[in-house]
Amino acid sequence: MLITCPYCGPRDLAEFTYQGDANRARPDPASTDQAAWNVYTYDRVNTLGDHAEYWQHSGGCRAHLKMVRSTLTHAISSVEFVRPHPGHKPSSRRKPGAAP
Amino acid sequence: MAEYSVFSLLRNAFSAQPDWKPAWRKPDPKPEYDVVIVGGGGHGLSTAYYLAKEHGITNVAVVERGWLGQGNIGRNTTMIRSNYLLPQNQHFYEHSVKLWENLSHDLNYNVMFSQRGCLNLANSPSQLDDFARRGNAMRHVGIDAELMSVEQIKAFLPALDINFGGRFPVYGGLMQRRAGTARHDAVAWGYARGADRRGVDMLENCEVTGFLRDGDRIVGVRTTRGEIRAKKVAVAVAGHTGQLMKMAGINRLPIESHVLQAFVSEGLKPFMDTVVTFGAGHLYVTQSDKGGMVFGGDIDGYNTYAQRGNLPIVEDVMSELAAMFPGLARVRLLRSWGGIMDMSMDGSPIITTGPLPGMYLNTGWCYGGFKATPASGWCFAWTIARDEPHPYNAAFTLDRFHRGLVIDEKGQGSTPRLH
Amino acid sequence: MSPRRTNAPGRVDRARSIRFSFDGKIFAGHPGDTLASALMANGVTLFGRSFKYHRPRGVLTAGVDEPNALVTLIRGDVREPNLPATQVEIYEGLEAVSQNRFPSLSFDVGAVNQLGGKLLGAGFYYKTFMGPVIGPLKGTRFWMFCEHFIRRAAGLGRAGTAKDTARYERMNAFCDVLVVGSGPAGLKAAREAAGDGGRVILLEMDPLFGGSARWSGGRIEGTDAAHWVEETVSGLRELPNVRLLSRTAAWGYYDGNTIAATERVADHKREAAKGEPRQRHWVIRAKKVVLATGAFERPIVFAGNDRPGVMLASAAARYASDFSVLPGERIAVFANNDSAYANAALLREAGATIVAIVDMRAAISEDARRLASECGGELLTGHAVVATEGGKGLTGFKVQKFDAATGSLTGDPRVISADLLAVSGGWSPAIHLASQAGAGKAEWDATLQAFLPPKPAQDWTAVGTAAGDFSGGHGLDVAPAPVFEIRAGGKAFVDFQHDVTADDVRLAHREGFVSVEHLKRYTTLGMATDQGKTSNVPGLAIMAEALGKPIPEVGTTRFRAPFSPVSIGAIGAERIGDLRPDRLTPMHDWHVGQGAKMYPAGLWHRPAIYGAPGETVEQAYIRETKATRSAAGIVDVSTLGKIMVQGPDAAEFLDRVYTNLFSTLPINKARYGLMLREDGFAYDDGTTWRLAEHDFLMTTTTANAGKVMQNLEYFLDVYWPDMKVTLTSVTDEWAGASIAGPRARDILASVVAGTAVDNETLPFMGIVRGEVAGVPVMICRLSFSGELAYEVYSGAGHGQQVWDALIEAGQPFGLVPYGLEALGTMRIEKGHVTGAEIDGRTTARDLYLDWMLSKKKPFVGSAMMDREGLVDENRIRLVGLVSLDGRPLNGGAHLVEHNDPTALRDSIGHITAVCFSPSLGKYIGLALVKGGKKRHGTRAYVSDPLRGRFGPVEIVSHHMFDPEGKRMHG
Amino acid sequence: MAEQLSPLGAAWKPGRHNVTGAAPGVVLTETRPGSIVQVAAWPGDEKAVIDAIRAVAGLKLPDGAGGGIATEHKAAFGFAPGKFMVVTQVEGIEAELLKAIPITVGTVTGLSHGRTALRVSGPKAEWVLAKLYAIDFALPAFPLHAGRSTMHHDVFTQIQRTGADQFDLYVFRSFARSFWTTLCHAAEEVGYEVR
Repeated sequence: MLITCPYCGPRDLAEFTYQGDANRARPDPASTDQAAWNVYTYDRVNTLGDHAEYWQHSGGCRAHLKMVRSTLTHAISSVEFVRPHPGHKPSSRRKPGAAP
Repeated sequence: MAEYSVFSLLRNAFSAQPDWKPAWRKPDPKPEYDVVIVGGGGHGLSTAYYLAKEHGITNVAVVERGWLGQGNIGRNTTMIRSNYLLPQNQHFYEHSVKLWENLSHDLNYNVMFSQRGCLNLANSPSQLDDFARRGNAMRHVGIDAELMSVEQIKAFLPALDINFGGRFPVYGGLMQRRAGTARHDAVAWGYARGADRRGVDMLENCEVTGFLRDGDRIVGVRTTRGEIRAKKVAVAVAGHTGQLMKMAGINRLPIESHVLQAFVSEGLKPFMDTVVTFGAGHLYVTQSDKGGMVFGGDIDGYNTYAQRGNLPIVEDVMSELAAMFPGLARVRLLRSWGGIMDMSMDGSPIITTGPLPGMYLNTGWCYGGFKATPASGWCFAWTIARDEPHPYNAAFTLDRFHRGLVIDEKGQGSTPRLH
Repeated sequence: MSPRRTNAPGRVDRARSIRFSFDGKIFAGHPGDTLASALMANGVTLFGRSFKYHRPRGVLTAGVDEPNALVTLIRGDVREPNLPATQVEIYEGLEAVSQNRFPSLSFDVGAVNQLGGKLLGAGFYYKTFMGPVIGPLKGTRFWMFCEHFIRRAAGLGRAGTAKDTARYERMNAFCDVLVVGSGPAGLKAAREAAGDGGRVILLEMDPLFGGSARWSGGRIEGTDAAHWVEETVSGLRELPNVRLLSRTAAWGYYDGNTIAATERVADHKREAAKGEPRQRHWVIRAKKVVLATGAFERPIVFAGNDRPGVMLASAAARYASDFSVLPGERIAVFANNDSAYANAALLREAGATIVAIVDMRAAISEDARRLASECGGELLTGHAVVATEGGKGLTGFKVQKFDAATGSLTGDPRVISADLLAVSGGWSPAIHLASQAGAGKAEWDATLQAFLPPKPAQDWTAVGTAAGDFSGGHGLDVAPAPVFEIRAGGKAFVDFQHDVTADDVRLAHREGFVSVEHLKRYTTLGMATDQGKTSNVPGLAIMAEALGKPIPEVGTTRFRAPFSPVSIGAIGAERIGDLRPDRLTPMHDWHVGQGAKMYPAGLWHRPAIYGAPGETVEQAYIRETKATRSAAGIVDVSTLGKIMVQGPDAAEFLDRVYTNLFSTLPINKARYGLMLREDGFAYDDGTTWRLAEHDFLMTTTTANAGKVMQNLEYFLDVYWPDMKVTLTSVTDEWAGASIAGPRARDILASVVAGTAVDNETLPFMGIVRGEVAGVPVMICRLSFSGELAYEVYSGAGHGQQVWDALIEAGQPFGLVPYGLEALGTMRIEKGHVTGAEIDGRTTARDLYLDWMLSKKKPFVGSAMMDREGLVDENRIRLVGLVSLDGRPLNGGAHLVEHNDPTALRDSIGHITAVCFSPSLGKYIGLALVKGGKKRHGTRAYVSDPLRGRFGPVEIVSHHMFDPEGKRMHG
Repeated sequence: MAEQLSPLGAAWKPGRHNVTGAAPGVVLTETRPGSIVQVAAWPGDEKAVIDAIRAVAGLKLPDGAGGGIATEHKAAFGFAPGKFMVVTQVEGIEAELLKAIPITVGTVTGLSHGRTALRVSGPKAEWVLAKLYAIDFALPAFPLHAGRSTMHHDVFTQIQRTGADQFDLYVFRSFARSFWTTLCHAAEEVGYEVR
């Protein structure tokens, strides 16, 4: 699998760590709503199809990414930084034709 | 239906095999059953078998969307053991091993359970302490376990590099002699045939598309072969639990579906005669009766329903296997495949009544589903028949997570990829 | 069958000779030969024995699809089993042996299995060997007894136990277009892609590029095909944007257009050059993939079709034209399509006599008829082969009139004498990689009677015969008569290697194993090393016929990686012999130089003891501990995880992740902190030092450093993205030496410049900066050992100088270096917890660390830590233990209340850590037991059946030594 | 101040190894810079940090992910969102950057001891590095002076291209010796010189 890190470009799966389901809302830290904490901690939607999830580019820039990826085909339809980086500009991409 | 024995085999061999009939019937669905079991995998089939055998409930259908045993029962690395740390798992898995020990006779079907042992190698002193804790815990509930010294291991596994290339020396190992392997497909076929002989209907190519409800209560299933009503509906669909339960309106469960890859090498003359695991990485390997080295490692580690893994795990597993058995570097990988694991939030299974009235749930098998097959069906059948769990599966509830009564063998918390 | 070398042109260089051995006999071959071609050139026709029945087998194919001719290569002590002789290039001194036979290939006692043939039909294992239900062989015993022999009879080659000394390497590559296969379709695709200016990689399994176009004749783009190949390949070689890789098999198609391929770099050499890998594992990420993987010819299922001398027609022609080996003198052809006629012509051209062409079809094309008459020999249309004759080699075969529409045989069988039967049952496109790549199913083509690639789910296209386009070759119609089997009685093989016969397929049908996966699993059809390349479609066809359904309704199996078997070493690549990197502290060489015994700790290596000659581990750690408690000791703590937490929100961040408060920590002070997981269980502990208003240095346990860092990054990025905090791993920036003991302060005072280290300047948990040996250091007074102790941090590059200076300064004070064992001893005496107690299942309360749970703020885990399962009174909790029988305790031993060594029951907990306490003069330990503190002062028994130990212990407080902490505060 | 000791120890074996032709395929060096400093900007403050690096080190970083600049004695490159590595031959640049970058703008973290700088140069540099890292080393994909963060199994690495066939690698110090051995091993095929 290749994941296109918004900072580093397309990179091999081996450089990434799955950080889990992004369809979960962490309750307010001060919340004492035990049910909400339980759901957040243990219960998963386990989507078949396009799944929102977190990945860390742990073997690269170490940014956490929020992706939408199909759990059927592994096709990735979107990748973005979880933590906004307003100053970020993608690097210039490779031109074709260079020696392999 | 002919009883299987060496005599019937001989008689048929010299008379053009006339007695061999289908191992199970291919009936049409009846409009209603006492119990409908969704999922014709190992656990669904064993549940049907024990419902009939132990509880006399034979008006049962096993509903399978494809062909029997197409899921993880035919995709695993065939290992069987009860070398668990936590008492809840120990009692359950030991019950399973005991059922395994008599399964071929029970089913009149040779499932080839071979008690060649399971050896966990400790690659650090602290790991050896952990294994001692586990082995002693096993001994205190009546399960066999022994520690093997480095010298014993060397003699037992001459092909092993006892120092793993000098990087991870072996400090000893935890051995369960009664552990072993079985022929995975035969387990599915044996249970199917055994249940069929007791009157259970195997409904293949019958995909569940929804549940029939009476208020909150589940009263049957809607399938591609029509509606089937049932007094009780039991779900044992492993990696597809989440999808099925969504049809019943349950949108979140303490389950994630992950892919686990498994591998087999080309056939070899006997190379080793046990199951062995590598403590400093994650590798388990055995040799099949056909001679292939059968092995696996970690799950790929992300949610998926695709029975297709990726390359990094393949590379990890091969490097660990070659580190363990350097002579295997020149042996060739024959085939790889993937199965969808229902990874629970504590690494332990769920066998319970509910979550809706009229429904029963069996899931969360993580890496451990194959070895559990007999006990899973046995306990699930009990739970379905009596509407309450057997003491063996009393702890495997759905609410244990919220209550903090987790059964966390690895101590990793609610991160399924780490279990 | 009497093959011989010819003078036909081809790849074999007859000017040079190569000597090799097969089963101990020396043969000569030439560069360009495979083991199969070289042996055949020497008249060898028997190559192996089949898996189950041990039937004699020859060569069926000329390529990767070979099911029969498997050999083991031997290089010194290293064995490489199960290689198809058709894939092995010979080299000087090559040593090959045949497999699965005893005592020899020509006389194999295992062949007795043929007599039990019907008994050993599909599924026979499942029906027998259950053994008696009572008596000594009940349970699994009888089966295991039988299994012992079955295992010895099964298997193919024998693996070695010697370490493979070869080198394997991984190579990463990127390209715009990857072309797999270098037949005309692949070459054209590569040429076109190169012309577009993109980076192109072309893979070819064979040593030579060009596929069958090199030898099969015909014309491409108006020129002779072989010449066209030569021109095109040399044109591609000149282009800077094209990489050509021969001997490279693409075997796995993974997500993201990632292709795994294995290059056989040195397998064809007597010895690899220095630094050269035997095989290179290519991982290629391509924007687009062109699959020009060609097609496999299929055998026909008929009685005796496995006899040596029955060969695929294309293989026979290739041996004749490409390898200059005529596989037979008197050759007959048996076909259901036109392609075999072209191959017959090639065989005739190479000098064979074509005695007959047997075609199942009543009517054949004009082209075929013309080729047949050129070949001479009899043309028997509307006929089929019903049996073969000969012993270990073909001498002839029987034919009968055959109606392809009904499958019926009429008339009397007639014998035709021949030494080679070249068969063609049609062609199957090599859709393996396409099938691996996609989510879709292969599509059945009724004309070709074959599966075509599925719809692409990734960016690839299939071209040429792989896509079912056979127009580019000799131009003959390869569409076969839809006949896969001639039913005339006798063993007719579908899967040659696994000895699966047509009757086995029908037995599976009768027993209800009718879905394709059941068929495969029940009969083992297609599960052999050739992965069903020759058997897949015929097997399906026979099942389809039995079911009365069309083939596509029986289905095809999805192909899985690898396409053809790949060395485990190649995929493990450079990690073979170097599984994980070593992590070394700056003082590593010093420890080793001092004779320290090193333990692995994750990837780190840490000193366990610095044993003097003749000293046991226990003697050494007792000595080290005593010296530390009485004078001073020094230990390398560089492995502790260290994370810089910096920024305006750093203090607030720490308050959220730790259970206790850090925002109140003064600058130049440190504090012990505890982290929980989200689920409320204990996670990790360590001290965090406030170096400046916005700068904190967090330490973690050695084992959890990476996990904790990742967890902190997760919280920062995902839940608190607005916090201004930078997290940086500085584990490797700092060397750490912990100096402990009553003389520690004196030692520091004698060596540290630029700061005082007295109690006032450097109180407990205080931090000062100074210099040691001219090197800047940071000193924090904190203690894991319970002694007056200091952690001295310096830049890692200066770690050794500082260590040396401390050692030297310590000499007059009796300073000793100590290792993990003494470190463990002192922490056990003090009751400090580590990973053995914080094992992911314990809570802060279990460890009596609940005093650290702040009630003033929420923190990670605070909402979940009070659930019923976590506060249960029956949980196991931390205690100390003292051995009452004066014997050592063992980690992992359990504790019971009863005093009965034989009653293995009712464990109340287990021991987490043990040592001999020099301070107490007793064997002590830490344990987690039900009830915890409530048991202080009571007696229990260690029960350690694994190590045969049972004996009384007293349960005490885990603070076993200096509970008031006078020493460390002194 | 005392000299920093190399972590490579006895694994450092100067001279030519398996060089068959006139020149080695690659030259391997430990460059031992005086300062390796990580500078991180708060989201939105990248420009201020880039300006500070220019003011202090005289290095003008181009915009864009992984952008870098290198001269003979110093270099800087981006390796993560808002994060930059500044490397100079002279010691003490950390203190100057600290002065120039207030906590309201970002953070400065000294890594002069924690990272080991290794240089791979020569005609086969791309080939040898491609054995270890799953990134595209071709010049158009990895332009001159650009930076990359990647890993070789467990060894996290930052790489800057400092020449057409020259790459500077920054690895964690504790892994340096093991990694160096791996690097030499990978270079053996093409012949290498350690200097």
